[in-house]
Amino acid sequence: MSARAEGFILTSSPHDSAADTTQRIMFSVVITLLPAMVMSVFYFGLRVLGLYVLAIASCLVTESLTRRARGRSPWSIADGSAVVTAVLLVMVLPPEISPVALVVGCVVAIFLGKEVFGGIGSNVFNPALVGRAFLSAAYPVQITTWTTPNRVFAFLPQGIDAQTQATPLAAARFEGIYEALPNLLFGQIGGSIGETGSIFIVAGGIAMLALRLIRWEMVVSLLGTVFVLTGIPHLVDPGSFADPVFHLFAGGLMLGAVYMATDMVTTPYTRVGNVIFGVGAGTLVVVIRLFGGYPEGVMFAILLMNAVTPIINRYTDNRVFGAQTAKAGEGAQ
Amino acid sequence: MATRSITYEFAKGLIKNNPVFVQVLGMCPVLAVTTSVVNGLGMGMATSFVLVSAALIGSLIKPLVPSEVRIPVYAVVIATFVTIADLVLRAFFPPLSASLGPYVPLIVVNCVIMGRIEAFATRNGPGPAVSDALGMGAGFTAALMVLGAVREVLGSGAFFGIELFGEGFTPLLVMILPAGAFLTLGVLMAIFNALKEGSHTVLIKAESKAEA
Amino acid sequence: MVLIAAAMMGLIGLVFALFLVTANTRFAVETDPRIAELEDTLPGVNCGGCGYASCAAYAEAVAQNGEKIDLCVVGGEETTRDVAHVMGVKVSDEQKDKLVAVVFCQGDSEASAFPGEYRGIPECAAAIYSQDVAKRCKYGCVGLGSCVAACPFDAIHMSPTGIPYVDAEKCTACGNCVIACPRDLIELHPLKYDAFVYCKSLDPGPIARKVCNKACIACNICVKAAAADDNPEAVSVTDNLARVNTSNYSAKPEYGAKCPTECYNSNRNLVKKDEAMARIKASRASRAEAVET
Amino acid sequence: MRRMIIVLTLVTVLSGLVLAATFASLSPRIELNRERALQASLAALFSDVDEPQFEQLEIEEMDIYRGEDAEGRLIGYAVAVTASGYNGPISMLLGLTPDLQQIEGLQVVENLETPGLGGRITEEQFREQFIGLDPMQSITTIRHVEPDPAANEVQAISGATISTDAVVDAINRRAEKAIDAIRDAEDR
Amino acid sequence: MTLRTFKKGVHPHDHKTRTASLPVEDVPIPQLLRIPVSQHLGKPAVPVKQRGDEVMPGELLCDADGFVSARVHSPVHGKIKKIVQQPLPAGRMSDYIEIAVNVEETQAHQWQRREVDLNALDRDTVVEGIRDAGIVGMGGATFPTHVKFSPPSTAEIDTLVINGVECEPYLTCDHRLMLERTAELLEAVRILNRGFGFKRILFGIESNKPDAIAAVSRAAAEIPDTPIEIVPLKVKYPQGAEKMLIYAACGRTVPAGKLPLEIGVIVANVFTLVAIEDWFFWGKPLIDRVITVSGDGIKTARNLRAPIGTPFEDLVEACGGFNGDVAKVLVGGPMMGVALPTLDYSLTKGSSGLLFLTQAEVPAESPCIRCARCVDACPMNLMPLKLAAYAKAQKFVEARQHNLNDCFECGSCAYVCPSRIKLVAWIRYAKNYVRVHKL
Amino acid sequence: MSLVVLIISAAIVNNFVLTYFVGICPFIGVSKKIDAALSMGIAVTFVMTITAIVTWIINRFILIQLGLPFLEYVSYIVVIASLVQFVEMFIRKTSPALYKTLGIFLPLITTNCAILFVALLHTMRGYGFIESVVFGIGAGVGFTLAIVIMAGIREQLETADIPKPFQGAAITLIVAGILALAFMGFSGLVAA
Repeated sequence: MSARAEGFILTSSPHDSAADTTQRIMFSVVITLLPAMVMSVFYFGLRVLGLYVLAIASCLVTESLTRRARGRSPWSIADGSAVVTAVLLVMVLPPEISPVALVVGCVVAIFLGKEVFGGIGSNVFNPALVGRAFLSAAYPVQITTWTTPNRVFAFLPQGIDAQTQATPLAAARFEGIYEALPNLLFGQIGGSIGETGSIFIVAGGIAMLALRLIRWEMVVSLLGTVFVLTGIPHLVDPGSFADPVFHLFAGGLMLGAVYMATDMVTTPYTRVGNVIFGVGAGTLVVVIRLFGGYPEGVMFAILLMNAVTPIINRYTDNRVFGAQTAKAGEGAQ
Repeated sequence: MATRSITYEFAKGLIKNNPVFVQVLGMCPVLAVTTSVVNGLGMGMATSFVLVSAALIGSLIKPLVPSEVRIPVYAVVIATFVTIADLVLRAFFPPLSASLGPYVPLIVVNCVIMGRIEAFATRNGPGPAVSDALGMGAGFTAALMVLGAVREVLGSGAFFGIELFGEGFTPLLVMILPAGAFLTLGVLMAIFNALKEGSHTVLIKAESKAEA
Repeated sequence: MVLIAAAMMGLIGLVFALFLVTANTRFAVETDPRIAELEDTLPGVNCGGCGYASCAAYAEAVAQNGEKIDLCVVGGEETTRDVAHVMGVKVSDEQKDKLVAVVFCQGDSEASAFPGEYRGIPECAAAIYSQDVAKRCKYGCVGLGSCVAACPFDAIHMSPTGIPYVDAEKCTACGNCVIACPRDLIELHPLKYDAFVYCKSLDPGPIARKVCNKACIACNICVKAAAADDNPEAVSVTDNLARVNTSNYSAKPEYGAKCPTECYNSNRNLVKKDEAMARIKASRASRAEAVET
Repeated sequence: MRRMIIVLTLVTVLSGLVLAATFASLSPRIELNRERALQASLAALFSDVDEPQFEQLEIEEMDIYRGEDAEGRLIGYAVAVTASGYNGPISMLLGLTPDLQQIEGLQVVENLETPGLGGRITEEQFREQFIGLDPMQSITTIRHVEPDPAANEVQAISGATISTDAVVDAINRRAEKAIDAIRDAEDR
Repeated sequence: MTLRTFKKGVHPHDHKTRTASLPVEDVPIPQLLRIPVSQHLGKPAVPVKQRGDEVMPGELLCDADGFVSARVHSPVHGKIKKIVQQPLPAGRMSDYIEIAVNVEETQAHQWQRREVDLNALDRDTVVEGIRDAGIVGMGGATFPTHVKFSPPSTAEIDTLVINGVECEPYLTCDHRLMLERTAELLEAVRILNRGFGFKRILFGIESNKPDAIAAVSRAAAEIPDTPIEIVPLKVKYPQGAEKMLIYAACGRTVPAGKLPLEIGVIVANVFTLVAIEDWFFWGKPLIDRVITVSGDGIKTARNLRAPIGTPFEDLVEACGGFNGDVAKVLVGGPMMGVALPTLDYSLTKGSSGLLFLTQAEVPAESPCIRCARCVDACPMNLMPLKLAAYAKAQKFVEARQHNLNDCFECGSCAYVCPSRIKLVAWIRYAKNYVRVHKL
Repeated sequence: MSLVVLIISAAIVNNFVLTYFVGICPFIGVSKKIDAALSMGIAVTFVMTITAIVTWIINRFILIQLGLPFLEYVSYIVVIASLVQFVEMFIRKTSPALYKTLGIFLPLITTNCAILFVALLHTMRGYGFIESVVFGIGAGVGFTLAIVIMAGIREQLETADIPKPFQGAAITLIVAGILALAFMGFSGLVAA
């Protein structure tokens, strides 16, 4: 028995904490991404596996180098946020992306997207999307060249011509050809590495909701807004506008709604704020998809909403418990 | 007022008071026209010309100008020289004039110029005034050229229009887009700050912070 | 065309001049004459580089709110000099009596051992205000180094036993540490003067002694010593605390010779550069050892 | 007070004088530059002709040039076409064969398109697709690689369909009108 | 059946099974008591005895200094050795009255039950009795109970909410009281009801104490003159906080910055009620209390009754001493309790638990990742991450404008924080700063 | 060109700050607080609109009529400077409250190149009167949008642990760069 009667540790209450740590959250996110990652390797070949490895390595190296340059301990790379960024960045790039471009994207994502703001938690924009946006401006040709995946599920109906390189959204926007829903769900289409198998993203999203890693308000408001805003023109003129279900599952919307718009660091604090973000991002997605120069708008929509998140956060504080009644009470007296 | 050597007045504009990296002034042309070294050089020269001429005139006419109208008078003087520079560019360097586009007239509202006239030229003789203006102009031009060089090399794979890399190099187009301008200048500015601070103190600070 | 141009411009200039003249007489507002003078001094380009919306706003801030005089980036040092001239501030290169920061506490982890192990927020003010006490004496140094963090010149460090000491060579007397210390333990005093009571405890003697064996217990021995030296003004005891008179710095180190708690001395918590480096190294070595074992 | 007015007026008058003088001395050169640039663009359309000469036809609301070689033979026409591009107007010159049956060439005089993307409309690979097409028929763009494009099809620039469409659109809208106008003018 | 509860909050690890089934036992009477004069919120009480005075059990030691203050009585026979200054667990210094206990005499002392004419009681006599007994809120807040029960004349009090929630992990003293002293508890409710004539009396108990719900229901059925509604509540922290409990039990919202009185509600902890019964029927003021001694660092966890002022060493001894290397000692529960640097403290009216933790790693704060879990946890609907950021940046005025003072430091935010940011510490820092500097 | 398209083009697609780099000085200087940024934005929009009107008139009825295009810069800058001063004095005289919120930003506008740029651009593009006015409003709205967004971000970054060399203008420029990337999403939305 230790008879020590002094020298106890002094800290403020509370003296217990929930099990989740930043690290745990980040790796949970990665785990929910696994099905989609595995499927992407399945669809696009082992090359993609190499891309994941390369991206994770370059993100971690970039982060630890910048940390070291600042004289901080490089332990922080263990928090897993760089891994999440790396995986998400690969998922929004085309499968034929060159390794050089990928590394450039990773460096930009981690350095300009996160570290210059002060590292994890301080960044304003989603680092993976910063990387992706940078690449799409840096290598516009490479980033819009798509290959069709291997036909894994041969029993499913064949989609558009296997020779075609356009993504479903580009095909719909510029040529009026609509991909069939099963293909959208199971990845039988051209597109970014991680976005083609919507069903696996949905599964990951359900897992994250169950683990309370993300808020349903964000996902529902974003997807709901896109559904409604694409549904209205479709009802008016089904010939020129794709149906809303197509829009939900085509392109990067599902990936964006589940994994990008729900990034804790760059989205609003409160549930009301989340809804505002979701509706805003959804509207921008539709505007860009239907009227803009790019067939896909998820990346830009989320980046733009990231930019206004500080303003949303400023004006959407929760009302303190009892605030409303206080006013009503005063009014009554 | 302590008088300092003319060389000093010239040199301080290059690093110590660099109008771009230290004072963060005259940003529009810095960002807009630096897609290549040549453009940067051209804009830098044009600005320097206006700066020097206006500084000279400013220091000469100073005793004549009542302080109430000094700002409009200098504005007119600057705008006059800018127009001259613009006409000269159009007459003798048409391609450069085309690529600088509407950013030449914006020299009129470049804070660097009005600032130097007000702060320095009108308080010193023509000699120091011109020297100061030359220094500032040189600092401005140098900054523009550095930025232009980085953007041209990365964004077009060339330097002064000469291709640097072989077929294998895919230029980073973003560098010659607006976003690239902002990002490059931001990073360059940080590098400038870090160098200026002196790597030594940065390291010591970081070390003691890491320990705490 | 040349004539038309000249006429046009002349017309515009005339209109503008008339306009300005009217404006000047019509909208004249009484202000601090220094503001006008400062406005004259400032470049007048209203670039916003100083953080104010206009040169006039900055001038007003300098004249009325004591804003710093060196914020004008456009004007650079010339303008700063002129502003200083208008404001009557001297930008002297050297101060006759160099001031340094002096830490008024010796209650380190040996003198004022704290029974617990503080693991809360590593910031002095936070530790005090969140009531997670980090040291026993409620007047003494908390020992979490907020002053160290506040020093922009790397001139103040924590000793291994948890009291800050000042590197006299690096200290510029900027006063940041004075502000940072939540217990007001740091003051600026001339470097050449070195006799102080290094304690600020207002606790009555017995309590003070209980929490720290280097505390002033108001025993009056130093006061008597000063009186004996025919210098009764030099030291006095008020509120359970002996203080040397800093309006004339006449107290001598000898008065503290018999101080029972050694709080009156001349060590100043001050070190020279070499010594500072040696101490830093020692504390690092001891910490490294602690990690290894 | 009076000095204020005098000084400012004086300065502005002087400024006006200086500028007018400068302008007077430099404007011929500037005009010459502009003319040269136009001639160069026009000449580039008919690159196989030595020293082509161009004169502007008198047609309302349209800039159309008639080209002749050194011997005065008609080598074709050039139509100024402006397209609404991705970032701003694209001004082009469309060359037509003397019989107005085929497109002789396409020159992009000015554009604000994204360099490397829409900006690639200035590249020869893109522009030469138009050579030989029938200006009276609507040109269409295709997006995927087809080894053997059908008549009056041009391959879009990958990733820059807006710019491509803008160029093609503008040509489609303008060509027919221009040809009618040329015919009218020549008939007169 | 859907259980009632409040909005938000957290589910901390519970740790209650270790002591929930252990009956309350008396500690051996200590040789020495150290009784702080300040055991409540408000002004410290003023000693009325001097060094050397002999005191009897229940005799007044210190009188209340003003309205918001509480009396302190002697729990024992003994002699006042001295009055010393020592820190309270919360860090503040306080006078302590040290009593050398006459163990035999104390043991011999018997409290006599007295007959009470319930019909003779009115509000004033009830409140006066509570004040005389030195009763304070026993849930841990230690707000003098008579103050809580003295509504301004304009307020209409119609509801009594009895707090049998005990949502803090580890603690089981209230639970035990509800089982072992059910009858006394309800007697006290009758006394209060006599004084106030409540329209409703709600008894909130969390559903993880089914035996307590059953016991109280059974006993309540036996006093038809005082209708009590037992309200089983969903298990959630901090349900025991007044405002949360009122919302959970009767759906009323206490306006921000106001007291429950203003919406006609009085909340009383079960322990407070037992103390009221002790005074009215036995003439025994608040001189002892039940405390849960638990945690991995103690040999035998127990629910102990001990005189106020009992040194913590004695409690440790009564529990068989330490078990392993104790890293952290807490007074109260793990969510709101205070860590002690040494064992050199003694039992006060508000000490509901004494916990000995062996594992107390204190991870460094990592950067806030803005996950906003604290926002979703805060029962007061505050923005803890903003408040902490303001505190860090020393923007205390901004913090106050963001309802800083509505935080009651329940710890939910810091509990859920994945970055282990000491949110409560930062907020408390800001609160105290604002208070001291009157911002 | 439809006026709606023009306004969207000037405000969003070809945002003055993020694609033409004009108005960068106030964009960096006055974007520390949202309130100040908003006031600045409104003041700029106001002056831009008036400038567009006045310079259009000067260009159309004086410079073109008399064949003096080379006086463009000189006359514009004189007009803008006097205009700003006039507006400032006018507001000070008529509405002290408005002066308090807007007035202090007015002097800064003279050297805001965005104002001169509006004048130059409508001249260069040969916009009609209504078009010029709408263009001025659109450009002002775009400036306001950019500066307010930037101010929001900078308010948040105030508590961020930004590496020392990046503090101040450098991080502001990088944020602007990422914003410019994000605004690229709007390109092609309307043909300019």
